[in-house]
Amino acid sequence: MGVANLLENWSKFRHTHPVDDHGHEDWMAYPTDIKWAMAIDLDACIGCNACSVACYAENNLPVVGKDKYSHGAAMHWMRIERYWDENEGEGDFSAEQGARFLPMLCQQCDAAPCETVCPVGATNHTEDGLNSQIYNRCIGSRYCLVNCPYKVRYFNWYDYPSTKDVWPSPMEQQLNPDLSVRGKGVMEKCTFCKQRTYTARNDAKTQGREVRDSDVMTACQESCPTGAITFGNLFNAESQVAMKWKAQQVKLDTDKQAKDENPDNGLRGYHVLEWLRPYPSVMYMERVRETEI
Amino acid sequence: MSKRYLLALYNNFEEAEQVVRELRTSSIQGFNAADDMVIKSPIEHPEVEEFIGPKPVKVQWFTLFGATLIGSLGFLWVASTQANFFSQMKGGKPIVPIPPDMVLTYEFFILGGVYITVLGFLVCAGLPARRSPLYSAKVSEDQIGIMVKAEEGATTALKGIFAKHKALEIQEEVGR
Amino acid sequence: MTENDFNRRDFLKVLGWGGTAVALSGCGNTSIQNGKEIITSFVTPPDYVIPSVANYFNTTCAQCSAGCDIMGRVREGRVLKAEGNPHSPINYGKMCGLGQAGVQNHYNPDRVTKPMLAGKEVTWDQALAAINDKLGGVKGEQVAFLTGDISGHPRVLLDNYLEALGSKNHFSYEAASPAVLRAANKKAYGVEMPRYRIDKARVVVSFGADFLGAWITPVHFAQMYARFRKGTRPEGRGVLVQFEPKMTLTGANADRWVGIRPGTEGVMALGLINALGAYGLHIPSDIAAAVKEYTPERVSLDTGVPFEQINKVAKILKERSPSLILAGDAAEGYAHGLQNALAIAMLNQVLGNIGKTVEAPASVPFPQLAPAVGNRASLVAFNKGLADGKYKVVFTYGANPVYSAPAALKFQDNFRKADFKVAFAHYMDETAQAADLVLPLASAMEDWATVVPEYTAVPEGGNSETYVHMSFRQPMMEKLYPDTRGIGDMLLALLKQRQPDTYKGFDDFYSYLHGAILKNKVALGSKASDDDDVFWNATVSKGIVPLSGHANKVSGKLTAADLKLPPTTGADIAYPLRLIPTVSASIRDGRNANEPWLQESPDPLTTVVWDSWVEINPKTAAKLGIKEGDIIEITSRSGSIKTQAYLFPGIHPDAIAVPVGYGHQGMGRYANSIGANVYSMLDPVFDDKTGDLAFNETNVKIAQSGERVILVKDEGAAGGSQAHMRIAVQWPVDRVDYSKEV
Amino acid sequence: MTKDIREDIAWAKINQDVLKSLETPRPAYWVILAVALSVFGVGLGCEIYQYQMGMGVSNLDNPHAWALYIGSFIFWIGMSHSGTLLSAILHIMHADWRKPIYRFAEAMTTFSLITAALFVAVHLGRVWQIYYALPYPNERWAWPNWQSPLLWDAMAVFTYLSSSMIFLYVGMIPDLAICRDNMHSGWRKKLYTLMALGWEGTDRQWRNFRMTYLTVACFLIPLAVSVHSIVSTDFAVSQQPGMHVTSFPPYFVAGALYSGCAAIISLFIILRYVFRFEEYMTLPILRKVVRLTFAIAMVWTYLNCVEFAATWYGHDPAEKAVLVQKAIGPYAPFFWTMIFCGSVVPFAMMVKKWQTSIPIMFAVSLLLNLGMFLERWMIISPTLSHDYWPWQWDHNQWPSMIQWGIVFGSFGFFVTLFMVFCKVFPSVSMYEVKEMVYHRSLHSKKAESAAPEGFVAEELAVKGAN
Repeated sequence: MGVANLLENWSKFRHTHPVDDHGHEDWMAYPTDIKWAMAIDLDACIGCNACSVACYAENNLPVVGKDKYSHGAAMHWMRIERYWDENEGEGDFSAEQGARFLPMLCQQCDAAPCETVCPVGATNHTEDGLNSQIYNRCIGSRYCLVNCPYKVRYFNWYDYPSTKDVWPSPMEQQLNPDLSVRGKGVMEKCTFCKQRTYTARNDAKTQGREVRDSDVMTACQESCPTGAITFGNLFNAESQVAMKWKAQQVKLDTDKQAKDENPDNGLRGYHVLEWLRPYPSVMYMERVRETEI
Repeated sequence: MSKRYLLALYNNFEEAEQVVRELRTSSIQGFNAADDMVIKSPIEHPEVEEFIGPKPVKVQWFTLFGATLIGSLGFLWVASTQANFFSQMKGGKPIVPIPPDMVLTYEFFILGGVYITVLGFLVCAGLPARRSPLYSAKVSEDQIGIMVKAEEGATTALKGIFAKHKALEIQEEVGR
Repeated sequence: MTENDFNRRDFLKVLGWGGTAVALSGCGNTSIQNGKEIITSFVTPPDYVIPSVANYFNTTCAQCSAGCDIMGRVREGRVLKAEGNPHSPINYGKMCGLGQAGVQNHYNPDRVTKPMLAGKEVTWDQALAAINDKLGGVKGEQVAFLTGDISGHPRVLLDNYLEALGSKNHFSYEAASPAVLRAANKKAYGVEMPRYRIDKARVVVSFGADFLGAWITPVHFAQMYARFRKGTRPEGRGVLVQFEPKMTLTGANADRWVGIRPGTEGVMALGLINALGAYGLHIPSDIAAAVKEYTPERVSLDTGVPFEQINKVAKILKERSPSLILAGDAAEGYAHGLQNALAIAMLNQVLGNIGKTVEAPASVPFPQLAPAVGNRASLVAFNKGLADGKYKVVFTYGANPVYSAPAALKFQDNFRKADFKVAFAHYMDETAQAADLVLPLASAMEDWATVVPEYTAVPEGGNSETYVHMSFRQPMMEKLYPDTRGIGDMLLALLKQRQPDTYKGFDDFYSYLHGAILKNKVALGSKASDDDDVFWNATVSKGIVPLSGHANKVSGKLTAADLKLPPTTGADIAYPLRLIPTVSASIRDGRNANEPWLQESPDPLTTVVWDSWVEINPKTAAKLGIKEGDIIEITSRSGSIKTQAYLFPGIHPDAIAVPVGYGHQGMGRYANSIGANVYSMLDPVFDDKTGDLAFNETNVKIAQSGERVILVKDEGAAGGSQAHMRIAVQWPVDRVDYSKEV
Repeated sequence: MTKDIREDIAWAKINQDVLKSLETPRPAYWVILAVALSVFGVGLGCEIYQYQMGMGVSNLDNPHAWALYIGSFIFWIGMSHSGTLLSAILHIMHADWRKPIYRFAEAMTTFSLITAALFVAVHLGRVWQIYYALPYPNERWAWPNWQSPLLWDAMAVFTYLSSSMIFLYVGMIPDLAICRDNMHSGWRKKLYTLMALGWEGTDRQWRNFRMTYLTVACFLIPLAVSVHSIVSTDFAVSQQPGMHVTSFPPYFVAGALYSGCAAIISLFIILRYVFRFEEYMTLPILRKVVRLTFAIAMVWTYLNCVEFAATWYGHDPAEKAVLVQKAIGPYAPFFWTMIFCGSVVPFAMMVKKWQTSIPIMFAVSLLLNLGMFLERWMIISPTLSHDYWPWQWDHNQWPSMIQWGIVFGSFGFFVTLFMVFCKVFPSVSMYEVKEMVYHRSLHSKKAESAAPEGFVAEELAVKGAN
């Protein structure tokens, strides 16, 4: 019963996970100690958009067309942002050192601003450290989008499945049956390819072992021509992503990384907007540029 | 033996007050001023309570009870629902976060207060009720009514007192 | 199987193994029977089909000519997604957005589904009869075949067909192809398409080679680039310098992007040689003499690049060896394109990169299978032939000349002159509309083929001397439209009209291919004793067939005599700006314009979607009072287009850039009249040596049309600004400690 | 005669005059009702279209996920507050001039809250699933997320709405009894009889009535304050620059009272005309309301300055950027209109002559409400167009006609409900006006001469005016 449950577990429910870097030991909802995380090397990213298109293919994202795109209805869960070096003065850009590309996807924050504000609890924290979005539960108040500092949540402003030229026959045959096609009035966002991670997790579980890097790749990671994206289980010390985070001394639950503490330590790992303390699960590694040239 | 109802209408509170005072001082056989007398007025007139004698009001007890009960129940309910669905936890937040629950508890507190108070009002004021046989529309307009309940024998005396104070009109009716 | 030697060679040619010693195994025709069984559709699915579990089938990407090896994710008999084939030496399991969109090419609602004769639907028999009947009346040389890049067994059949017709008119046309580069490479290194070992280089200086975006084999180069950038490799993090008038995707990733005046790339190259000499690099005396005049001052005057910059580049080239110098579209698209390319190749020669970062590829052991690579010169030749009325019956496949030929060539009118035009078409594109007979192509995901990529990448541990490979293309699913046919099947059908006896054994292209592969299985890495089916299944499921090719040599063959550059011309007064048609990584030459994912995926640099645009340097725009979103009329001597302006810092003030591939008329709902077709307004200027159409030789003037639109782009109101926040952070290399990285 | 009070309105006459309002209003009433109904119809049409097509037709987009709907929601909730102010706060303060006007003010509270609740539905992407926000027990153990300010809103608004409805009803019982006694037949008679609960005005009923009314009033005051501070947490609790402002709760409450008082002035003037209430809704009362409004206007202005100053000296670049955006960006015209209407126009209420000038005050009150509507909008859109993420900045978003249509429709909805109420129920509290004149007569009897001179003068002036 609720109250008994409440009293007996009071302290446990004030759990620190997932803000903490480790799974909560007495958290029964954790079959395996999984915390999905990502590392994106901005020096390797060439901004080619392959990840974005792969995301369209994997996650049944609708193509909204020019008019709706112009009204900010684009549904790209994974978008490539292009920034310029700025000289003094507004909008005075310099292309001398090329452009800076930033692949922006849901950061799967561990203290997600979007989660707390949803009136119906349609977006929650999963036991594997993701920021879930329950389409069936969503009533479309869009508070999560308003409160998302990265603006990586996308709302179905129209009923795309029934909209002309979004999936004209036979294009609907390409839709991925592993996940739903969202109707109007629902918020959606990057899920770290939940359909893939869940399969991997269950396989590992049935084989009674930890999830390995070889088990799962997100669609964006799989396609990335330069391998700029690393994805895996942060709790598994052997995983590439864990090693990268460790090498960059990046912590999940800090608003200031080691490289900010001491600029000379040669590190380049950081979280975007980390000073807002959403504790993102995506680590970016700074773009590097030659000084001799 | 049967009781009789008398209703006398007056122009203003002064006259009504004198009548009441006299009735209370007078010792008429078969008529108890403390219980058998009701003042009907078109407006709320605190002085009435002074001359009609002490009559306690109990609504505030309902208020106290309602506010505290609904308030605390509200909190427990909210907290236990939260504790029940840890499957919908919020990253970085405790399952049962106190500040939001306090906000809600506050609202429950007021909700209970208001609802139960009004309930109390209906109970204490005996509403809804059928109107008494001697109801006069004049009362809701501009006249003060004094309704008394008395033994057969007492009516004449009462009528006398009413008339003495120039009652605009005296109605009489056999009680049930 | 006859013992007659001639017939034997003849038969080999039929199967594509001509021109080489082949150990023929067994009698193939039994396996053809198997073939028929295998391709009959199943009543009960094979045991590997488990509902809700996806199967992956290896095949080859058909979205561009790079020939990446991919896997199709197939579930319940539908192909859902394309993934890279991890064993591919080209793309190492990776893919570009363009490749991903292949499924939309397959599932496209605007595909041609029925043969159409003069606009009316006909049966295949009628269609083939029509061709046969037309061919009856013409001589062999009056038949011409225009294709895009084509290789493998489809090419074998094509060549056999043309030979059967007695025609030599096969024109391989690619609107965007490094044709001039091939010529230059042949001259400079002795091979047309060497292996560029970006991953081995410490410095890469690229003259407009967009090897990350649209150049030759981008996904492969992106892989090499990733290794080249790794600070953890022994050579340390590589440095990329890009000289080009309009920033390409590669330029956007350069450590230093140098906006150079259009056409002066060669000058810059010679200037660098000169500067290198000054830094003490040994330069052969004759060459030194030839470049003497290109002093940093003069070069910086011609190219508009500050000479400190030139010296910096020379310095780093001198200090860090090996390096790699690339010449790309931007450098070769001129009347003096070849000279430019040669001057740039000379840089590799003097820097001693040849053999280090410029490697010799092996050539394909079976010449018939080797790719017939496209260029623009062939379009010119084809066009001339049509203009002179030499061709009565023409076939087009994998090319859309009516759309992509400059209006000045009057191609459309000339095309009409041919009596009978047959288009093997996937969409009702411009060429198909102009054709008399349209034959519906099966998509690459429904069809059998073999592909031999032009650029030969070698896997780890592969013998870089001799490694070549052939990739398989196999159907991922049943045909969406039963009346569509693969190019192989069509050619086979046409061949049967000509030489029924030779080809009667082959029911369809599958059985032909099946038989051909089995015939030569020893050369394809199997033992004669192996079971045919086992071998076949293994080969097809691998998807990649390594061949041991003929080794080649590369060496610096250039002399001072090759370093002739025309004097840099001043600005054209009437048409002051230089138009640079850009080939974007996704839309490319326009053949993929009807795939909505590509239309909706923003251009990486401008983030514009669903339309074409013109990139203008903010300075130039300020001078002309142009704001973003102004509809600009761009006028050249050969035509004019209207499109929306985008102020772009990454372009030389004397140049404007418009992406090709937009402005289709027809083709499909997603491409039709989206944007403007910049091909149409190109001036007919040709490369002096190769005769290739020079892309960047069009001078234009621009004017506001008065209209103004809000640009539909992903970029927000802040433009490329980070609003003083640390969002996409940049760090100088000497502050990074790579020893700590994994 | 003891009824010869200076305010020589016979109690019976009070009954007649007010009851007349239930019978035959001026024709203007029907005009207003018709206009309101048609406006509501337009809004309804737009909503149906939006329901069919999806939220996109309102031109909301990413990042402009919120705009006029939430703005109007806050606006309507805000308007509700002054009803409580008049009925509860002034009741406790024994300000007897509130008595003739508090009834319609309370009705305004109720109906504006209903209108606000309407916007919750209009705003949702999947309104057909709105019940997910209700805490009903279910097999999945899925409850609404109590941490969400939106849910606090729902809770607060529900409490407020029901409480003020009850308050309105309880306070109306004696008057319903009067209606019951004076109606002769028909459905209305039945209705009043039912609703009067057999009220007789006995001393027992009055005793408990007084206590109840006082208690509920005491509850309503903190409730009203909590409601709008909770609404402000929708923004204050969020993370966005320009919304994450500490001073929002008081700011919102002040704004609420402000717009409410302005609305009261408008409705005061309308009712006064259509129901011929000149003798009850007298100009001195208008003057008092106007003065009150002016005071609140100054409080609001002050809190505005506090917010801007805090942002400016806080040195949070993002916050500052939003402020600058408001001042000089695409929303500048609306921002400055809001400042003008909210902080400049009120000074018109300082001019003594104007305070009692019907047309001027009507215009002023409308302007004030325009300003307050813009204020709500200016909290939402500039922030969303210029928040933390520069890549997603969007300065070109503009609400579509659908969105505007629904907002206008809400005004029609409100006015319809309000007008119908005033026609069916006494919009002036008869028994309390009687109390008012009774106590005044006592008062003036006690101290004939001690009556405030100014007051006399006004009253005479008013008599002249009427």
